[in-house]
Amino acid sequence: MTENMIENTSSNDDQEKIGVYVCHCGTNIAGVVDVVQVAEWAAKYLKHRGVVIAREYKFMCSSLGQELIEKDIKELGLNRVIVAACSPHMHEKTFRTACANAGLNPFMCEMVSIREQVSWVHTDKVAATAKAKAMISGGVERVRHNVPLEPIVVPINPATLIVGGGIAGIQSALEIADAGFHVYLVEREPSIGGHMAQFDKTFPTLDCSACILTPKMFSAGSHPNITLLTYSEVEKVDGYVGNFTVTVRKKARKLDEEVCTGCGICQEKCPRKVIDDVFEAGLGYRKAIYTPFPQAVPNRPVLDVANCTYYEKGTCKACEIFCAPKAIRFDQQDEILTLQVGNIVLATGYQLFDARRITNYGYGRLTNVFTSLEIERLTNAAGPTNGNVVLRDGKTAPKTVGIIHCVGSRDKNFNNYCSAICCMQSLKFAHLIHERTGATIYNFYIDIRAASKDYDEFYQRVLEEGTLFVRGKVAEITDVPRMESEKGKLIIQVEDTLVGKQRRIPVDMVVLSAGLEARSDSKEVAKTFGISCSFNGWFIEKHPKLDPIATMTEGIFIAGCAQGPKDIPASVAQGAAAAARVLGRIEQKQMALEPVRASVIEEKCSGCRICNGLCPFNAITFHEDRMVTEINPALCQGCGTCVAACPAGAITGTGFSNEQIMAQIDGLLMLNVEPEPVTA
Amino acid sequence: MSDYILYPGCSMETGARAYYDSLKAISKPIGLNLKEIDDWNCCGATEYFGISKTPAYALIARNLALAAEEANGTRKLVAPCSACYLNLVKADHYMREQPKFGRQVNEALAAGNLSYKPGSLDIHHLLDVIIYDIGLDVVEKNVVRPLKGVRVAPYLGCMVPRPDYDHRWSDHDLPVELDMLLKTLGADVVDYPLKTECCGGHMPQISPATAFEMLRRLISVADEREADVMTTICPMCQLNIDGYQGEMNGFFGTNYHMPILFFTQLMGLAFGIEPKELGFGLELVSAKNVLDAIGVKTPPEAPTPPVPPRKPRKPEGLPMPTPLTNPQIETLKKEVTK
Amino acid sequence: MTDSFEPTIIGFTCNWCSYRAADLAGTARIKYPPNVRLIRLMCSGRIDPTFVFKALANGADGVMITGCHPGECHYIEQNYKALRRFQLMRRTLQGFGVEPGRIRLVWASAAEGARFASEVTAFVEEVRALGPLHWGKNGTVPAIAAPATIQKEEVPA
Amino acid sequence: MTAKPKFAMYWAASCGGCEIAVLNTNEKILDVDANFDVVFWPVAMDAKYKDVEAMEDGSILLTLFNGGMRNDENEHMAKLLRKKSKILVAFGSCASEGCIPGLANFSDSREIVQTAYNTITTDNPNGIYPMTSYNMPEGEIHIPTILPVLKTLDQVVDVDYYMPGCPPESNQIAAVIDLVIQVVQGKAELPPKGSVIGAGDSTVCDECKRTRNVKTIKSFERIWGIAADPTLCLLEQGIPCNGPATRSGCNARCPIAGAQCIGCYGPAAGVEDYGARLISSFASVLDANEPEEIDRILDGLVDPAGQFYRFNLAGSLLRAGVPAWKKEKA
Repeated sequence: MTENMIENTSSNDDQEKIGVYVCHCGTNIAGVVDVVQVAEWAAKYLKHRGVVIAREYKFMCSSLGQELIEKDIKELGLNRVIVAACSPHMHEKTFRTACANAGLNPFMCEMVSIREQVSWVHTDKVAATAKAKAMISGGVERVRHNVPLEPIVVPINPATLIVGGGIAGIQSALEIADAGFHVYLVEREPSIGGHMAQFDKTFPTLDCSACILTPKMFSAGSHPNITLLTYSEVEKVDGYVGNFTVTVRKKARKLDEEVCTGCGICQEKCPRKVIDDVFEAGLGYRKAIYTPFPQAVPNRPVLDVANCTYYEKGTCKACEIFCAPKAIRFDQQDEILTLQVGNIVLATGYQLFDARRITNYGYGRLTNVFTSLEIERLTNAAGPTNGNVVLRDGKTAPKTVGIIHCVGSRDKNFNNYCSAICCMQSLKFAHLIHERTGATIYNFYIDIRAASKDYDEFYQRVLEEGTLFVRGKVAEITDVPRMESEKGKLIIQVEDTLVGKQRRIPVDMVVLSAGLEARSDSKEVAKTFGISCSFNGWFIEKHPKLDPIATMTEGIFIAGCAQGPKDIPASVAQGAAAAARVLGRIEQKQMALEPVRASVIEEKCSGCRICNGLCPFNAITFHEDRMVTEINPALCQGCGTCVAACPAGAITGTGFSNEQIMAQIDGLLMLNVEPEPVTA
Repeated sequence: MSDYILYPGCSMETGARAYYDSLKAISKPIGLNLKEIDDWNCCGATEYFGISKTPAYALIARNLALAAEEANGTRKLVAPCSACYLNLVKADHYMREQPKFGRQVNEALAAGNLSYKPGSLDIHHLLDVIIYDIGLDVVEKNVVRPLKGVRVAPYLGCMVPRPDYDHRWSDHDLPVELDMLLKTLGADVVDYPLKTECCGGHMPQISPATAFEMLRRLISVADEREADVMTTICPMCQLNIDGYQGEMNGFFGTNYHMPILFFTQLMGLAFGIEPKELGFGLELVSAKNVLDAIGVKTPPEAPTPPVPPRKPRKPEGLPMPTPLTNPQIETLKKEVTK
Repeated sequence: MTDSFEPTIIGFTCNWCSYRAADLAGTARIKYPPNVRLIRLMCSGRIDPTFVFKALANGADGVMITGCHPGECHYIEQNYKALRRFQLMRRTLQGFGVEPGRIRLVWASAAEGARFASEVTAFVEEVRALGPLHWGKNGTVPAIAAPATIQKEEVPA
Repeated sequence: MTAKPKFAMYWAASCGGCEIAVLNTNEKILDVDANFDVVFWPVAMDAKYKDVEAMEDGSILLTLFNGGMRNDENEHMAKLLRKKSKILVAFGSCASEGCIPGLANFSDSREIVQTAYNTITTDNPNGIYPMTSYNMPEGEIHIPTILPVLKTLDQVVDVDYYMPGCPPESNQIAAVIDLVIQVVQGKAELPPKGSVIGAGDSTVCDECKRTRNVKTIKSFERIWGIAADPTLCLLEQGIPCNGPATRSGCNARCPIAGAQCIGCYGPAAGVEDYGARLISSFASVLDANEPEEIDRILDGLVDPAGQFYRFNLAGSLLRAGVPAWKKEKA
């Protein structure tokens, strides 16, 4: 019914003054596209479309090229600019700034990519030139419908939320707090410290994990600018960059943290022994009321209701009876806190690959098969065996130990990726176990990846210690002997690919260097915070190389293993980097958001609610009272999905409006060309 | 009542009659309605495929063609014999995967005015049907005489869980389906790591010494782990372990007494069906101890050694991680299938 | 007649993956036929069937829609909306007698320049094989053709 | 008497429903007579084309033109009445956007003729087909020539106003008549040229009383296939209701009565392609991400082209199916 003839689409033709600038980019473009002809053509055949000037120049992006544009804007009164050059991802900013300098709204400038999309990918000069023309004509039609846009400015709340109290989170928190801004550090477990607190030594320097972590934990715990929320989880995130409102559930510890002195008598007296499958990796016991480990921060126990005799039988209360300051509160309930923060750092870490999934390695079935975390605890002086490496019987020291690399990693049945830390970790185990037991150590590896400072040196050292390396993926670990020598042992069946032979190697203990996996709930977490997750659960960074800290959602940053497997130095670095980014934001006090946004024309909106469920950033809200939908510009990320979905055409999108795109289609199809169409 | 086309295979009426009898006995209570393929023929066993490919597959494919013809209402074909199952599945798979080969086979079939369109049948092994179609809940309902205190070593043999074209099994080396079934029947399931190792196949004819060593491994491990009985889903496995156990004992001078029963026999037993209906007594290594263990009266014969009392196994030293539970396995299965 | 026929194809790319894939194809100098002319959108979720119909009605012989791989959308899940629309669009166009092969949905990550190029090449060839799309070229209102009179003998009894 | 402004109404390819709708304004029709001099209205009074041709250009103030351009006679009359009228209104769905007759644009006009003259429902033993011209002893006689594609009025001539609906609601017609009379009496201003009159700017949902939630479609249902909740939005129940994209003005008659909106009021203000809006919105809220699953849901939507373009085909961007265009090019 509405015929979209170009003549009547554009608003007041006479006023459009468009300048077209064709770049040679040296010979990059000019070598294939006849830029001179293109410019002349534009001037002639697009005159009636408002093109008042068309120039070609060696390097438009050079200061001289930019001045050319600025000059024309001032002298010819251009109100729209087309730069036919490289990809907008390359120089859009450059030319928009140039326009702004000349007093033209930067969003009145559009780029046409005739390098990446024409000269670099086509060889036929005639066809390439024709395509360049078509693309410029498309750009011209589009820019006719551009409107001046002003960036949306939002204030930045100086407080920051950091989720995850592992080393990455702690580092981030300290950096920001030291800079004098407030930080809320939320940790799911009763204490901060994360996986690093479970380790004994750290590769390659073998310095004691606790010794370097504890001070950081302590300062995080005691820092005036850090509010520690342990044993707590984020339930809801509303708002947008600079103005997030976060709902946190502080799980009931069943004791008054203020009153409690952390003396530990309650743990001593608690009669209930529970397997600790978090901190002790299932290898040790804790009480029903416990702090996960002595150096825990905060040094306040939690009462594990699920395993407490009192909550089962209604009697006991040993902890309460013996607690001198009377801190136990059996009736304590979960607390819901609402925090106002400007930025969020997600450092939720990883979880260990469940080695039981590889049945032929027998973890969970064969008593003396251990996972890496279990070994960390075994080797840890503060661990269940005080650092004695023993078999599961709790006494016997192994004489031979097989360490298997890449368990659940680099394996298309489980995870394709390399978990990055397993090689070094296995070498560390080889060293530690040999040191503690004098046992013969076998390493079964696919490749050794020791590519970081001092890593390969450590590998050399372990080699020199006489550790045996067998190159090959282990097929099976079995306790079924075939000969006397195998009786009572675990037999590792493997093809030694260097010798090209099948080998059966009997050992006393097997260590599975299990890979790193994203937290099983990472997808929900991503949804809560409105960021994206790769299919194997790692959070997706804004750019894999140039911005591995930020996410697509403004104001939300990621650090540590939550973004992908990495070792301690890398996690710390990324934690600090995230802090730096946050501090930058805080210092600006406010930030400008790209004005590419969707908005609802209320009188056209019929409240059909088609769009209501389409926004992953919760920018769309429905007003029951007025029966209309509204879009929050600060939350809107400008994807335009709702614009395209609105059945009534009641949603418009700036920067990529229907008018702009429809006009560009006509332009690309050369419907606007006069007097006679050029033959492509 | 779920309908299935049945391909019994040669052994069911001969060596593995116990399997057939017990299958017939249990199929009613669990609502398994089997319709035997009319005029089925040999599956080609194991050797033929090594000798001459096309004829061998034409031979087995003939059964598929017949089954597909009869497949009105259902397209599910079930084979109780592992070898038959594997051959049927392979025939269907190769015909689908290699269209040229498929055409050759169909040319051969054309001689008998037959043809088979690969993929037109769902081919299952009996155990797969019972676990995933019928369901353990149905089995559980029928258990009236739990196999309490009977220690069973689950033995599947090599041919069913591999190659698992349709991702039906929880694992290819140590699948848990049979364990799950036995637990449902109330038996104590022995951790039997050799459950998918080779039974020797036709090795006893070719190289007895080799075969005996393979059998010794299977039987000794079951025995060390204090199994009263082994159970299998494969006539060939049953034949080897049952039939050659005596000779094997002679060969090594050992004295193993390790009866091996078909899983359907144990099901029947738990369902309270009369042992003789289930083909008990056909086995060479008597499974009387099993019957005694659950107090099924049998005419007294030679006194059998009393079953030694079990030592209680309480955890010592460091705790063990709990094995994966069935739901977990189900989810893992799904992941694999993805 | 399709030998000399050069199809015109309008392509819609998302700003984050496929447009960058096109950039990469350029930087890597991977060649593909010049028949495709791209329009940049912020997300494949912005794709509106109106755009596609407009292009076809105004002289394009095919339309290509590209976006991030499922699960990797920079707007988390919007490319699924593109997928859904694409499938319904294709069904509707079939009702118009338009071959489904004339619209194509391609997932290409920012790293898949080569894939982008090969997809374009393949698509151009497919559309070339389908021949020109007989629509009101250049958006002009079609002139009235010869009278649709059917003579008696022309009709099968 | 002669001072009264002239009024005309004409029907091209249409069913006559629009005329009935005008009569349904009851006594309002008397106002027309009172305020206008009805000079041409074939359905109501006898008049010859030559009478119209004889009229002075622009002498008719208001012409309500219903029906689409199916043959050259329709076109001839459209052009003629355009010449003679000050205000030409595309009256009703057919003239505005093609409506049901426009659905013929999915097929080759030859097939249409064949279907009309050579199907079992047609008694045509000798297979006689109409011919546009025939020589008789008295000379050559002509009948109108069918066009390859049905066109909307504004695809042939310049149109001042559009009045949607199949047919337009009588109360809306009455309102429009009142407006024009007021304009004639200088009491009111005419809306800007090209605007849609006698309808709202939003969509049917705006007037629909049914309760609405955030939408997801798990499957498409036929109205008779399910026991629909009388108070809940039909689309949320899987019934493909075109309401969300259809211009308001009918008071959501159909949805409120329990039948899905089929879209006779055409697209909302400023919408380029009616069907596209529906495709986009329906698809966006499908509850599936896997291609197979999406297809499964879409299988429930029989004949999407018909669903989305029942009234709008001739007026849509594509305007016709390939068969018709192929003919066009031939």
